[in-house]
Amino acid sequence: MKIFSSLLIISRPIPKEPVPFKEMLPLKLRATVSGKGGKSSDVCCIHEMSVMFACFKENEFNQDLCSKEVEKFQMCYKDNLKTSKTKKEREAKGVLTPGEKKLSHKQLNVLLKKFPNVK
Amino acid sequence: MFGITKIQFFNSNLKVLSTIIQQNGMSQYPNYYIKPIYKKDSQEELIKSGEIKKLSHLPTRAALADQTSSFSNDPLANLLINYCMREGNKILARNLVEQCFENIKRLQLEKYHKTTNEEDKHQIDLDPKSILHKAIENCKPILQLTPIKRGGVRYQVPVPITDKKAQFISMKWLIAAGQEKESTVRFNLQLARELIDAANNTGRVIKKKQDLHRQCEANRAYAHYRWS
Amino acid sequence: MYSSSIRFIFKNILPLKTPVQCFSSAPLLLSPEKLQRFRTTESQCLKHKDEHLGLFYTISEEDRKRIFIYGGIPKSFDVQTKTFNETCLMIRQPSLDIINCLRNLDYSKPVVRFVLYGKKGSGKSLSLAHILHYGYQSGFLIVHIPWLGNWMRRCKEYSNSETKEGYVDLNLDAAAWLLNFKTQNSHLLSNPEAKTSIDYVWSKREITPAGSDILNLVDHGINRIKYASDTIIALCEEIKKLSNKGIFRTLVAVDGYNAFFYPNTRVYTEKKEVVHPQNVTVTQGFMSLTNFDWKNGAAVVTVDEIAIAEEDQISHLPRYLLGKEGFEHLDPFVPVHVQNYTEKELTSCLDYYRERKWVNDYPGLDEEVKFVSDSNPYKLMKVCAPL
Amino acid sequence: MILRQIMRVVHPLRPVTLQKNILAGINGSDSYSTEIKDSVPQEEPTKKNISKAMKAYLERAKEHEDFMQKQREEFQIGKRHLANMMGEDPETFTQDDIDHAIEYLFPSGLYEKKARPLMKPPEEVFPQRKAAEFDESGRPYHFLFYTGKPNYYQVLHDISHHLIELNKFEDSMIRKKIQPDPNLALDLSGYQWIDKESLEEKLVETIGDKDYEYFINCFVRLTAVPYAYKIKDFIFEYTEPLLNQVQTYDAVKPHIDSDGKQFITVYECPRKAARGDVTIRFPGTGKITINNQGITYFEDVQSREQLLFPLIFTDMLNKVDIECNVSGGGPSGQAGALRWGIAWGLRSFVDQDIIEKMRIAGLLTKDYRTRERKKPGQWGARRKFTWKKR
Repeated sequence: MKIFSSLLIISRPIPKEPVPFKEMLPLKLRATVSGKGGKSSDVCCIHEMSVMFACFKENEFNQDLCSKEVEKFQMCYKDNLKTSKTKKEREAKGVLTPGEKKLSHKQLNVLLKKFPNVK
Repeated sequence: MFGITKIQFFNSNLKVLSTIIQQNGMSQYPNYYIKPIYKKDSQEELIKSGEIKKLSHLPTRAALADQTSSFSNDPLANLLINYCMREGNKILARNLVEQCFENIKRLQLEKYHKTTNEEDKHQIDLDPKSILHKAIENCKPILQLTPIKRGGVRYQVPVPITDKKAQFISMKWLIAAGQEKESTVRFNLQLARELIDAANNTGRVIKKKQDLHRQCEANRAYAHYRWS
Repeated sequence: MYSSSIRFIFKNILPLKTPVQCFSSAPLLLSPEKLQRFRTTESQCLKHKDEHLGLFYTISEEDRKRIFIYGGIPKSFDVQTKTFNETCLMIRQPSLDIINCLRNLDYSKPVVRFVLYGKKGSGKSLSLAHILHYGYQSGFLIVHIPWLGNWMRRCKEYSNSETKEGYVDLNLDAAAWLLNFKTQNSHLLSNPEAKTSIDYVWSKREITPAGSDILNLVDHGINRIKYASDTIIALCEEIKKLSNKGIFRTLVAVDGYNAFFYPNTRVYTEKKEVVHPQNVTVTQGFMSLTNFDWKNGAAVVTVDEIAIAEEDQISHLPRYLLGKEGFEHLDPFVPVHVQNYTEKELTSCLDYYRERKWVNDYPGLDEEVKFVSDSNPYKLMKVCAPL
Repeated sequence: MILRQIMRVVHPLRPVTLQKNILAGINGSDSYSTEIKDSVPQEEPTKKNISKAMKAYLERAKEHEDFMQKQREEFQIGKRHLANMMGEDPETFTQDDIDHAIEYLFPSGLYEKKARPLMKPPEEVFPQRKAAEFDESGRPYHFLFYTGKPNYYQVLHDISHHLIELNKFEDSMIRKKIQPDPNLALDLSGYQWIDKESLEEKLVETIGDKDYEYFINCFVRLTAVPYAYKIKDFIFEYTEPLLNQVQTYDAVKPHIDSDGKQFITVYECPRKAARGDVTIRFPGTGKITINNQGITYFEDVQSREQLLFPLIFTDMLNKVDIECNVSGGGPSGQAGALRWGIAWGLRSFVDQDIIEKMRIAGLLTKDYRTRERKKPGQWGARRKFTWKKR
């Protein structure tokens, strides 16, 4: 008897109460982005490297004979370090670089602040 | 009492203006202290280029205990001494490096007296410091292999290195080559031999460098991996 | 506080000997006038005079092989001579003074003793080498101990003496010394008058009879190493007698003489007890040679801090180093102070180095080196080594 | 407090007055930035329409004034007591004497100087307050009053004002085709912007980090303008010099000893645990004595070279005699101490040019680096124990 009654309770249709929508946060996009991710590759000078290796292979790894290629490669690496450093600095400060398509979160925030959502 | 504090304050050139000292890593100097330019000729260069004016307002760090303005003082040799040093025993390390220089001179002079040709004689470098510089320059690698994990597999990826790092590796190799010897040969003698060899672009260390380059060449397909 | 660093610096050279900067050879690049400033062609020590002070003279290869083949030139200096391809000594005041004295001595009077003393590395041993060269060239019979510390502190082998109770023999070293003696004096020992005066009975079968050649006596010591120490004593007595007779004029030279009076030797009895140097057999012979009870000879000895243990290296003065016993044994003697380089000697030495291409010149080198080395010859050599 | 006093001596460039009169000229009102004493009305205002804010302010001001008055009296009494204790005349007892007395009576070894006992006039001890910023009817004097930080925003306002003016000027010059004179260009090397705390003190307002950053950015932009030298005074008001050179050059005049030689003694030359004193005699022959020994006092070459360094750098090697006494520490430290002493003493015998070179060579800086202490819970100063999971 007891079992039966409990079964009855279960089979009873649950009354559907409509969940009222609450607007916890305003229904619009925020004007800022958080600074997550943002990993960047620092692969560079692949071409120069392969040229250098080709020269090395030709000359049995004698560096003296490939000084031109080696210098080119090293210059490339040095330039790359310099540019990436300045770029990083600008990104950290949030200074916008004209023509730059990949932006850091700080740069984005600066941009978003300049052009806020229409209210 | 206060008179004295005042004088000390002036003397020390310390900037106490801001109570917060601008930290510079673990250094005990604030970050706006410039490193001393202790060689007379490098100061002359600065005066010529007019950059000395910029330094005139900046406080200088005290010169280190192994820095002097003497012509015999060589920063690279000092660095080598420091790399050779164990447990802060600088006197021993310095002695070893100086004996190594002495040995270089002996070996070169021996060669000098053996050669009969006047022109060949001029070719022989009798300055141990220039030999050291040449040796280090010749042993500098261009690339390095770094293990990078990709999909659970470790790849040895060739990566270009900075000049400073290359210099360190070169000196490390030279010292290691000096230590790799029979027990009857002294470190300073072996190091001298290695330095002379490396200065002539031969020897074990040069071979080591070329081996590294060979490996890099073999692994050049991974070069585009680098940090993600 | 500093003892450790002192020890460290002198560790490598402790068993060797401190040198003086002196050497030279074939002119390379310098003009003759400049050459004159630091080098003299006068290789006869007899003719060295005050005007040669601070100059380098060359020891010929034969002389060197004769006198210094078994030591007498400190090892660090020996290496230098090899590098420089020549053996050159600087003519310095102390050695010149002694040579002058030796030249003018009245040899019918008892033996005069000279004691060279000075700080570590001031050039005592090389002064002695210069005097030895003089002695060799002017026909002295040379009795030369290259470095006494080698016997008392680094002996090759020791055994209890069979002939004398309580004494210890250093037979290997003694035999080596006899060989040294023989090579240094072979031209004199062939003198027909050089005969032994008494019979020497070594064992039942071995006898060196009176009237046999001194050379035989020496050879016996070399061949029968067991008797080498006793041979030295016998030889010393014979030398004294022969000198008294006027057959030889003898020059006794001992480097590190104070080791004869320093009690802490590294010579042990069979019971592992430390032996006092006076209880070493060979000491007897040389003690009697440095005594003044004979004539027609001279003795030049050096006293050196390095001949004794490090912990006792307090002073370089003879009274301290010889102790009361040694001082009284030598008294009266002529003390000769070997000092650091003078200004002239320093520049001459550096000029020599430059000529030999040993230092790479730069402006201000002389002053810097002088300041750092304090004009001490050994230190100067060390300071110049990596330049 | 002591430090601040000294600073005043060192940097005469910095305005000494603490009165906030920077903006006085601009909006014509001077009352908002004066000291309390001047601005507190002595008689009760008779007007009825006095605002609530003014009332509250007046109450507060009176309270503060009473408090300060009490403090001042106490200070005066204390000063006289102290003078009596020290057995001096209370009338001529100065602040310096007070400091001496406090130092003498309450010797303190506390590391932090601020934590040591002190006795200063109450004006220095208690922070300054802003005077009334509004009139009796509650109307603020300053047009930026409602920003909450009127002085700060006034400075920004000034910057922008100057910027506009300078740009206008530059345009006019370009039209006239005149290039800015490069000799006149503003040289800020050797100066740095005042730090946040000093700025707060100057403005009598607390400002946030972002505000400070903004302030610096604005100034950087202002100084980048080619004609910025025209407003030099305004810019230098917010900078402070990095290093006062005059003090380095200020060599003591040498004394004359009985032989007619010049000599100078440098006491307390420090390096690590070593302390020494150095006497330099001018004209000399290059003799050096260390603890009654020659250069042989130092066994290692490096220490000897250290002593040589200042001498060869100034070319005085064989021109002076040196006597030194040194104790404590090891050979390297002792050599370092003597090196500094010799360099410091040599200033009296060489010209300004060489002194400046010596400074750049790092000879005149005291090397105050010392061994770092061992910390509990680790092996040494930095090295940690081997990490064990448990």
